[in-house]
Amino acid sequence: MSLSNLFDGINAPFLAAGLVLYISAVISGEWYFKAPGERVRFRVLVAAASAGSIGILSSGNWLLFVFFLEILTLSLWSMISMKEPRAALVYLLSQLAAAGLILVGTAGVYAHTGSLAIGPVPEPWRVFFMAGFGIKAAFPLLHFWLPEAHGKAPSPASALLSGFAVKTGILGLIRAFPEPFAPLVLIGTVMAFFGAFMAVFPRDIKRVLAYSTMSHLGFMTAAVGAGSGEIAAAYAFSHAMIKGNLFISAGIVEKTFGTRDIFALRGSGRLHFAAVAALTAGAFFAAGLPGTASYLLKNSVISSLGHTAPWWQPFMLTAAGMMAAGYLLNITAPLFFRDNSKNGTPKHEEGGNIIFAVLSVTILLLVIAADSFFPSILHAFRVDTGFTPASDKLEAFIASAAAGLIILLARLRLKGIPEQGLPDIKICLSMDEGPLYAFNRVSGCCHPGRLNTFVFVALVFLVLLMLTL
Amino acid sequence: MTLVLAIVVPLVAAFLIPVFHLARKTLPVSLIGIMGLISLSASMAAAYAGWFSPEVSLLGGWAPEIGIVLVADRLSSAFLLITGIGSGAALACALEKFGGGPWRFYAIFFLLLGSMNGILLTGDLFNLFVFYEIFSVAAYLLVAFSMSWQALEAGLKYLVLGTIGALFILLGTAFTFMATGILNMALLSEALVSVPRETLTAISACLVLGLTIKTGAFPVHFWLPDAHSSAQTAVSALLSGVLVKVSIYALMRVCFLFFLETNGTVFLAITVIGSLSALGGHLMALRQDDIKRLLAYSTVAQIGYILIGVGCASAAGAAAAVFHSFNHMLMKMGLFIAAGNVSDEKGTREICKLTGLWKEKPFWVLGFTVLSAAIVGIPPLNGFMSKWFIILSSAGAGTVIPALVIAAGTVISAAYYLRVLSAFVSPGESDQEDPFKSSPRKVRSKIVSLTIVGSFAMFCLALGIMAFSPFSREYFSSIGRTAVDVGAYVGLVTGR
Amino acid sequence: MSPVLREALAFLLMAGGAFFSFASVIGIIRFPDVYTRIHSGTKALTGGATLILLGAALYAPSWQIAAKLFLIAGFLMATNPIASHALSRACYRHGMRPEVIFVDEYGPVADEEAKK
Amino acid sequence: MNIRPFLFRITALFLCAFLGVMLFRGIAAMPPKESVTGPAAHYLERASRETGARNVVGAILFDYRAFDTLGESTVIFTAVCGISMLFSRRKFHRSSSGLSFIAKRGIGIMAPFLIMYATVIILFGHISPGGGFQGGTIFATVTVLLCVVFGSSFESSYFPPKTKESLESGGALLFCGIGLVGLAAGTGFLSNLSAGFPAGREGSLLSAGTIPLLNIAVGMKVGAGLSAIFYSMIKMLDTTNDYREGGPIR
Repeated sequence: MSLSNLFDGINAPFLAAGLVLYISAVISGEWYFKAPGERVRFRVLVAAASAGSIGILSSGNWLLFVFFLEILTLSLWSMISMKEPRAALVYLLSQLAAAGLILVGTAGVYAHTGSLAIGPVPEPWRVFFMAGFGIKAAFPLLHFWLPEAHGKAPSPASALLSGFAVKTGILGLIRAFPEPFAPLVLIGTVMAFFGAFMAVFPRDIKRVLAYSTMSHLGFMTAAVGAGSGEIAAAYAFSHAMIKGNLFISAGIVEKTFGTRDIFALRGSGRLHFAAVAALTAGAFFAAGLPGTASYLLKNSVISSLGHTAPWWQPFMLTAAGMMAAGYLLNITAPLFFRDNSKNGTPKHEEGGNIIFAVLSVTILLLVIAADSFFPSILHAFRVDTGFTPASDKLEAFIASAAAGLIILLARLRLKGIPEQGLPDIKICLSMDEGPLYAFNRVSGCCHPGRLNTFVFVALVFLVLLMLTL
Repeated sequence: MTLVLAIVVPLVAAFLIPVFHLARKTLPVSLIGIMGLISLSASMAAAYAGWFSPEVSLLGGWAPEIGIVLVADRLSSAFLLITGIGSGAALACALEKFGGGPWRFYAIFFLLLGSMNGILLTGDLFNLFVFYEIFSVAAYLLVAFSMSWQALEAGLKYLVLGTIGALFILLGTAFTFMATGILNMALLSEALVSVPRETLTAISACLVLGLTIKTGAFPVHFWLPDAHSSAQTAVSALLSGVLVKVSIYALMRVCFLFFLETNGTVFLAITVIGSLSALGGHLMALRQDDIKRLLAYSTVAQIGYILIGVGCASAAGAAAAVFHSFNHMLMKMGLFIAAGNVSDEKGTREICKLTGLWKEKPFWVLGFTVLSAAIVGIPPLNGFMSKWFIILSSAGAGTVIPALVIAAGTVISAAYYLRVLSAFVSPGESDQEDPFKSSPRKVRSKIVSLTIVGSFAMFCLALGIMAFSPFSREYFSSIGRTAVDVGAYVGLVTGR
Repeated sequence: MSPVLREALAFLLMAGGAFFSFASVIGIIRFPDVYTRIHSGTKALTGGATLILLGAALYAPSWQIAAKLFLIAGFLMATNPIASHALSRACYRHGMRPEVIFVDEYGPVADEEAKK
Repeated sequence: MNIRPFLFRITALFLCAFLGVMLFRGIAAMPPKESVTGPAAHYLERASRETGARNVVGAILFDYRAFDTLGESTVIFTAVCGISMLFSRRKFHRSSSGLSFIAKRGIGIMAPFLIMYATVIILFGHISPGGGFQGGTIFATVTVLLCVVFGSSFESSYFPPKTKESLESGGALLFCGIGLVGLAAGTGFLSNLSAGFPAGREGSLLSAGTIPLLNIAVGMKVGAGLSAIFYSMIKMLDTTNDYREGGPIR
């Protein structure tokens, strides 16, 4: 563990992202939490989380890396459980599983090479790192915790989760797979498209943002798989700023109007412009319009795949990038253009300390703006932005068209969808149905409590021992 | 010299208690406390001797071939330390709860202490069985001590199942004696090499099954949850923290001495048992509504972890197993004491009714939180470190599935411990009900128990941080090296 | 006494003992109720065993062993009837009645004892 | 018709048969032994010389492996402790009045002989077959007989439970004390002749060093312990199963 690790080419963007995010999270926490006790708790937890983050960035071996990851996880778990204990539990358990997998992989690497140092992972143990960091970075099917945790956490905590915590998975992937690794590209493209697709449907603003995070993580994973960790790191920085802004401003909207449902928020931009403007500004940068850092970075990711990648991979990434504009439009446009006369009066409960919220959002916006309009900042992160637009213009065009079509079709379908969105992977997490229930039933047979059963089991056990030994 | 005293002093204390009882109906607490201190210092002296200069004492002056020997090396003294700390804590809790009244309880307690030291020190297979008998009988009685029908039933169950285990240990011993004509374990480790394959199969199957039943590992764990959950608080803590560890020591000692060179499959079997145990214990704990049963099933799972460490058949695995045994002693004893006191006060053991405790008794809840975080394996605490060492040694032995089982176990255990903790911190009934409700039962404040829980929690933190330093790691790995170094043990006993 | 005569007498006694023991076993199997079975098990068995012991005493090489055998015979004759007595009394009190009763002298006594 | 118990039994039968075969294979695989080897040969050859006891079993039990004997008698001690703990909750004062006059008088005549017999078996344990365990058991039989024939209150007036307790603990302490003498002499716990105990003339009553003493200690422990177990159990029986209360007499 050494502090010099903090400033190497990969870690520096993460460090910068963490710095800005934690500051603005503390500031927005001052506004978000009403009770003084909660405020103090949040400050303490942010301190713990930042300590964990610095530990993660500065640690030189995998064990310490996991150690600090766990500290970060625990403090974030505690933050989430201030509002939603159930989602917090899901978050904690999934992250513990991830840490366990990484530990197993680390142990394997140690057995293989005799060293714990962070670095490329030898072949037989890659799957554990992929699975562990896959849970952290929300690979498809391993992403079950992400919409729950990001959607239901308090807004400052969501910002930290989406801005920093999931990026630790990317960081780990960059460290473990410095060389090009084709499966990661595959996973990344699927993930980018899947996240974007899922983000079209929900009516809950924060859920949309959560799936959007997943989509962007897919871009980063693809970049890692292509072997260009610097681009992934720079993307992580940019995305951290954007998502921090979006989640905090979504929190402002929620607090101001008492709901996160887009349908209920129709036209609210006219009522309370400041609250909605912050969200919209963030969405503008996030959508990846030409000239923003998102645009630049997405193109870098696509071009980093190179010519060896199958044709559909850049295609899907391009489509996912276009869909980002679509779903962000989905949640911001109704705020201004729809009439909310049917919905009654949205509540205004904010007092004087809205200033904190505005302050935190402003910090983030400034950073994003700086990031977006001065691409040279990316050079500081040693990213070669030798910007070449997507290799095939026609392909990009077709992809954009396909994305638009999907959005349009989804818009037509949207009215019939209930508030929670599509039936989701979260069904698996309920105790009353799904895998956990089966799990529970199986374990019920383990203690019959009868004596002759015991003797029988002991005999069978002895026979097995006799046969094997 | 000191080795014998570690066994005889507790036994003499147990024999003296009825004599004192004749003079006085209720024994003074200080008397029992002093006896306990003397006994524990005797076992600590043996541990000290065994750690710094491995020692053999020949009983009756006979050579190891014809007599009985007591041996203390680093493995024994590590477990002596575990039993010493654990029994001391349990005795303090029992004294605080019962006072000097139930003198037979203390007599049985000291008998148990003596027999545990006997198991840990003996170098003779039959002597091991004899001490196992005392140990088991005393344990059955301690379980049944509270005389409620649950306790009696659990004691009876424990008796029957424990006797089956003892039967198989005896059968294995008899087979060993028939095949070789020797009972000394060090000499047996040399003699078993020339024993035919089929006989060795019978010996190893019988011994492994018997000792596995005694440890309470998964397929034959049925006695454990009942016994641990229906006993008194101090006894549950003792059972889970100490008694199980003694059986694990016996398993380690016997397997490493006998089968390391002759029958390596035994260790594979132990690994499988351990993995099953870890999964099964955690899954069952997830279902429990009774807090002490939950802790008992968690013990089954933790035994599984330790057995995975043993099953690596390497120095690193043995060291990790010992380290986890020590940690589990600290964590589970603290958890049992805390849970027992809390549920005594609430008058129920159902988790969903143990609410509002954070307001009423924050220190207990704090202690419980730290200890359960340790047992789940939250990083700065010792549970994480020992699990990490077990995973490391398991991966080093080339088996990944046990390591994955441990990782999965972490998640499941986090789920059920969080359920308990969330019940503790949720607002209690008294907050909603009317303030004129009859005041809760008056219970004496349990300063000693609270101190024990607190100090164990501190110890957990300290050990977790200490495990990072190479110095303490060196200490632990020396235990592992001693455990697997059969040649050194044989040389120590035979004097060659 | 000549050794031949002594040996012959010893064998005779032992044979008689064996016969009585055999008879008592048959009685235990064949008799109809508890009391008659106890009766055969006590009387015939005590007698048979005593005869065997006496025979063995005659056959014994030294007088110490003979004395021991006599002692055993004495103890057997003292204890076996006491045991049968206690057994049959317990049976009676437990409500078991003989198959055929001509005179029941114990009944009233047992009632009196129960009243006390 | 319920077929499950039947299947269960059949399976268990097959399992047991299989285990039997496996265990028997283990025995059959051992090479046959022509002569006694190992420690057993040592015992047979040199026991009387090394310990001064003519009874080899006694020599093994009370000298070579005396520590095991301490353990075994401690098992009995533990069991006694436990049984009297389990049965001590309810205090019973009433006892049965015993059996008939004939039985009482007969046992009254027999009891002294029995006690003498027990004592002889204990005291001659190092010379002839017998020893502390066996003699102690016979002694316990006497108290059992007294309990049954005279009722438990009579028995407890002759051999009060407190006496039994102190005898038992005394025996155990005596055992440990003798062991500690060896420790003090520097020759190891429970050492016999090497600790300076006199060997005596082989075959005489006063011989074999500590073995007679240990026999006495174990006899005290076992006799008192077993009779205490029986006493505490029959105390329970006396009232729970009293046939005179509404019994089947008419």
